[in-house]
Amino acid sequence: MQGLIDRLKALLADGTVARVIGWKKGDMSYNPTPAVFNSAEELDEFVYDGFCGANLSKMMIDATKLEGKTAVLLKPCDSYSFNQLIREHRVNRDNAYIIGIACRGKLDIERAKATGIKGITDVAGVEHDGADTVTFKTLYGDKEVAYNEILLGRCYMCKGKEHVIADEVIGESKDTAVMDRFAQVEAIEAMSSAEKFEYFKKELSKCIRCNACRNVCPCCSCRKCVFDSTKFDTQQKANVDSFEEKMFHIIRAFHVAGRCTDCGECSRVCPQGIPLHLFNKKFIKDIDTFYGEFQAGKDPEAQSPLTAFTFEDVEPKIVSERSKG
Amino acid sequence: MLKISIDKLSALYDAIAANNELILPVRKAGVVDYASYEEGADVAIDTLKTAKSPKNAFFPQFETLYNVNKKIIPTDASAEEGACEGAGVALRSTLSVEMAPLVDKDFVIFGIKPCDVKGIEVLDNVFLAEPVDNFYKARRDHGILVTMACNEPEESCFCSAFGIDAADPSKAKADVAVWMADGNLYWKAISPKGEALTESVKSVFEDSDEAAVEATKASIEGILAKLPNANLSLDMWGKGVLDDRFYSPVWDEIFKPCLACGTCTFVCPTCQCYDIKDYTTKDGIQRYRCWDSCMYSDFTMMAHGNNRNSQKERFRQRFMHKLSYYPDKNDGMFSCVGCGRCVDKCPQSLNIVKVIKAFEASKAKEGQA
Amino acid sequence: MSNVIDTLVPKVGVITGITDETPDVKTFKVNAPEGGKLFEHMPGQCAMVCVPGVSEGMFSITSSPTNKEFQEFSIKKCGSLTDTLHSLQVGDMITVRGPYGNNFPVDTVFKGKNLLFIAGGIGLAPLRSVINYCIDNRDDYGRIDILYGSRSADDLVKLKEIQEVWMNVPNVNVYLTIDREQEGWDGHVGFVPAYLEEIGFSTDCIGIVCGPPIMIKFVLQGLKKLGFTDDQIYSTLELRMKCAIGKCGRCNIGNKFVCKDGPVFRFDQINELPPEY
Amino acid sequence: MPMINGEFRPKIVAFCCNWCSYGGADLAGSSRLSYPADVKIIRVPCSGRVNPMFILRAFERGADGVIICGCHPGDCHYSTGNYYARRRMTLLFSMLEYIGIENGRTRVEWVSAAEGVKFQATMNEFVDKVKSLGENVRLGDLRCKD
Repeated sequence: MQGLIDRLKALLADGTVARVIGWKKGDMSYNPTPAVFNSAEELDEFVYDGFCGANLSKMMIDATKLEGKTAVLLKPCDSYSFNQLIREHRVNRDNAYIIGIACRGKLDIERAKATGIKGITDVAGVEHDGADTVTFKTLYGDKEVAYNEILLGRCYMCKGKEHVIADEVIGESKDTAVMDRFAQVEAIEAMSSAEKFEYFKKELSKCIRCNACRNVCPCCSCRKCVFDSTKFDTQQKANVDSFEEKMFHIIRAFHVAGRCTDCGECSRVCPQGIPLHLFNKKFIKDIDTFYGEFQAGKDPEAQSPLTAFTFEDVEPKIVSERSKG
Repeated sequence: MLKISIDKLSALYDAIAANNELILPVRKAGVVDYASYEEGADVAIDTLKTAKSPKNAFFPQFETLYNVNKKIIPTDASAEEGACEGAGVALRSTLSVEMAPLVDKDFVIFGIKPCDVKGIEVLDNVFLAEPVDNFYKARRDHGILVTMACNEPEESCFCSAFGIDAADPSKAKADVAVWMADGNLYWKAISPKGEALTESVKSVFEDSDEAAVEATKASIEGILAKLPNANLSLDMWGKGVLDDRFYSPVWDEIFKPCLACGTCTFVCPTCQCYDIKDYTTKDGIQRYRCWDSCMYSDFTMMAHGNNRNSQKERFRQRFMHKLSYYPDKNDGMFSCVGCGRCVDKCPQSLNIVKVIKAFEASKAKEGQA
Repeated sequence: MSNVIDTLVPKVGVITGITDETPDVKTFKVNAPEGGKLFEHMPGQCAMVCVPGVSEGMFSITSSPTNKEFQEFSIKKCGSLTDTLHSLQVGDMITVRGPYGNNFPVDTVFKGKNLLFIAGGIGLAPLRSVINYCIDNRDDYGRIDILYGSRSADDLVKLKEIQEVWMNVPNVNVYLTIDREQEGWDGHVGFVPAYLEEIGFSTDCIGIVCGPPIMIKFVLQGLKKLGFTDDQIYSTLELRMKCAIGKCGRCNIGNKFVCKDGPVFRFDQINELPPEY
Repeated sequence: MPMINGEFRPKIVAFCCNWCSYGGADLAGSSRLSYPADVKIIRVPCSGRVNPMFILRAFERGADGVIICGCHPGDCHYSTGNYYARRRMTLLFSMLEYIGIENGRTRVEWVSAAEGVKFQATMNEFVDKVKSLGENVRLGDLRCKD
């Protein structure tokens, strides 16, 4: 990590960039916060380890409007989001200096805690070049868990170790995929209509309408969200019965369909653990099936499938025909 | 003091539920929150921290305040219909307001932790202040709190900074205090309401003596002292610090990662801001109240503009409210109880502890300079 | 139906009269359905007026408490609620709850003093309640000066009342001004703060200011130039409100809630607050 | 459940594009081709105007079925509106099926202004289908129910 910090300091010192967006050490060993570093001195608090899961590309919307270049640290999957933001003219590429950083999968503290770990006072083995096991020092004794056992859900469906955009790449990433990216979607598709309904009802009824999924989403970059509009009859904050949540999550997924890079931030941030990526993945899978494979953010020039068409597109009735067959 | 074996807890639940609605930590799709004790409920009583606080029981995320029934009177309605006149003019429409019924049945919140009890005290200072909020008061009058010692506090807990004793729930402003120790649940009524509840469920208990929980208390205290934030300093906060803290340069940087979501607000046991909105139903208008967050950009939006325009101002509002404005109004009491839910849940790992520490750090730096 | 009445639950009111004041301001007379006033209030207090299904908003009660027959609200059309209010007609029902907030200290501090009212545009609405209260209890107060300005002659609210009533009360001086020259207007032309300095009031009075924020800012500077001190100037603030009882948490400026601790503040009090209004 | 003479009468919302399908409905009417009065037509400029939110909102407010009618592909008054609508509706319907909303409560049909007969047949078929599915309970808002 010291090498990385030195490199960032050098970039600041030679004037290549005016600021760096990265992560700052947390007050605990597992909660770094995304932060803006304006000086070499501030970089002393910089950290990059297994808990730096946050996708920093959305912070570049504001940062690239500032004077001077902003360096941003992007993991391979984050680089797709950045490309998509370029595609939508939300960031100024000329004002960005992208450092592709290596990733070996990011850790999910909730998953660690679910294994029975509590009262964590220190964590070791989470650096990029660290060990294969993570050691938790806790108030109730030390515990060891394999690094790969406690990754964020999205990392098990890793998109790959290559950065799709970067000015320089530091370190070597690992592809951590162990399952098909649509396996979870297929499992739900195989359910009966009533089972599907029960499944989503149970999950979505946990929603507290905090909007974290929307606010963290790099695709949800509208200046004013339709769900915040006073002119539109949404019951934004009322979680009165299951309808509003369904409406919100379906429409939100729909609004990012064809643009969602499948970065998985929505599921990572949900305070109630709702697997929101299942909506986005469903749209991606359908788009792939109906209109040809498409990965948003892979190519900043590519046309989104929902702003395009062909004369031969399938008819909507395919949905009911398909489910019968 | 009374006791019951942990294996027989469901007998206690049934006994309580016979006369009251019982609310306790229930696991649903992997997440534990306070919910009703119903057939098939997956009770997770040893959960230290539910995802949401139990404030929902007194200040629900959504509640109807009143219904308005609206009737348009056709312009050609004959004058004989007496209802068409009021206040000396011909009426074009009539409205009638019907207040939603208040809660009138007792309910028990079982397993609420001492920090969350304190959170309800914080809410009391707001909702029971004149003019009293009757919707809240009715729930307070009918709610019975069975508070439980925190056997295994975690690193995100910092309740001791606010003078809360997680080892001894009998110090909390609740009705019954309970401990889980050596395979038993120990029960002690600490208020008249609690005694009445005890009387009604007495048959499931055996007698026990006070000393049974001393070892547990001591072990909890031992852990509490070791928590990383046990000695979080609140010296810079409280009454009369408004000007010094409000204009601090610390706010300029610290808010930046904030997503402006409402996670911290909605999981917080003391956040009490709400919105009032209308819903047009088939036969009238339902006016409801729902949680709101000062982190949202539309929170203070008016027709002529917004007085807290930037996320910095909104971020500052939330923490100043908890650590300065509220203490100013309530004799130094903080509007934070150290439950640590925001510490666990903030998507960007930003939280009140980091804010407090950032201010301490900036003071230390100033001292050096 | 529950018998408990909560302060959040409103009363039904009937619109018994609507006056077009200006192209975008209407004054609504409101009565209880059985006749009479919905509630008593003091000058400067506000009420939450609601069109069910649309929204609810805080409006100052512009009629004086000395008016025993009805209450009035002067409302400018500027958002979704006020648009709907403007589309209502006599005989329509709305809901009203109140009164909320504090009031101008008409029975204590103001008593026996000379008063200087400075208003801009719709800012006259909250002051009109005080002015009429003082006029109706004329002997309790000294000299009354009213400086009122608006964008144009058409935008002067309650012009008829000003000309026919206020101007004819003894020891009441009314100064009107409009921002730009206009055909048929032979009065003063210019912004309120400039006119204030032109007239140059003496400091033996209490200043009561209400208007757009930018006007308040410059009027304050003007008054200071004339020698006024902050503790002899009052104003009334407004922020977004939902509950009106200091609980919903949005209208605070520092540790003060505008709805409960305000809306009337003295300027030395306002100066102690953080600049979030 | 809205029952008339012991029979379930579904509420159907039909979004019809101004240029073709609304004309088709008109023709059905002026040709005295009857279809159930349960169908409430909402005229939109183009099938491409139909926002997915319209459909969900209709269900929330008590609709049992929603059908979108537009010009035949290639005949759109605005050249391409219905092509976009086709993609959107395909994805939306697939999503509704995915979250467990019964198949058949939504439908897209291309009806030209000359196809009064097709309009009648489509509506009759759709009403029958929704009738067989019964009342929409999965996507409604409780507050809007009788």
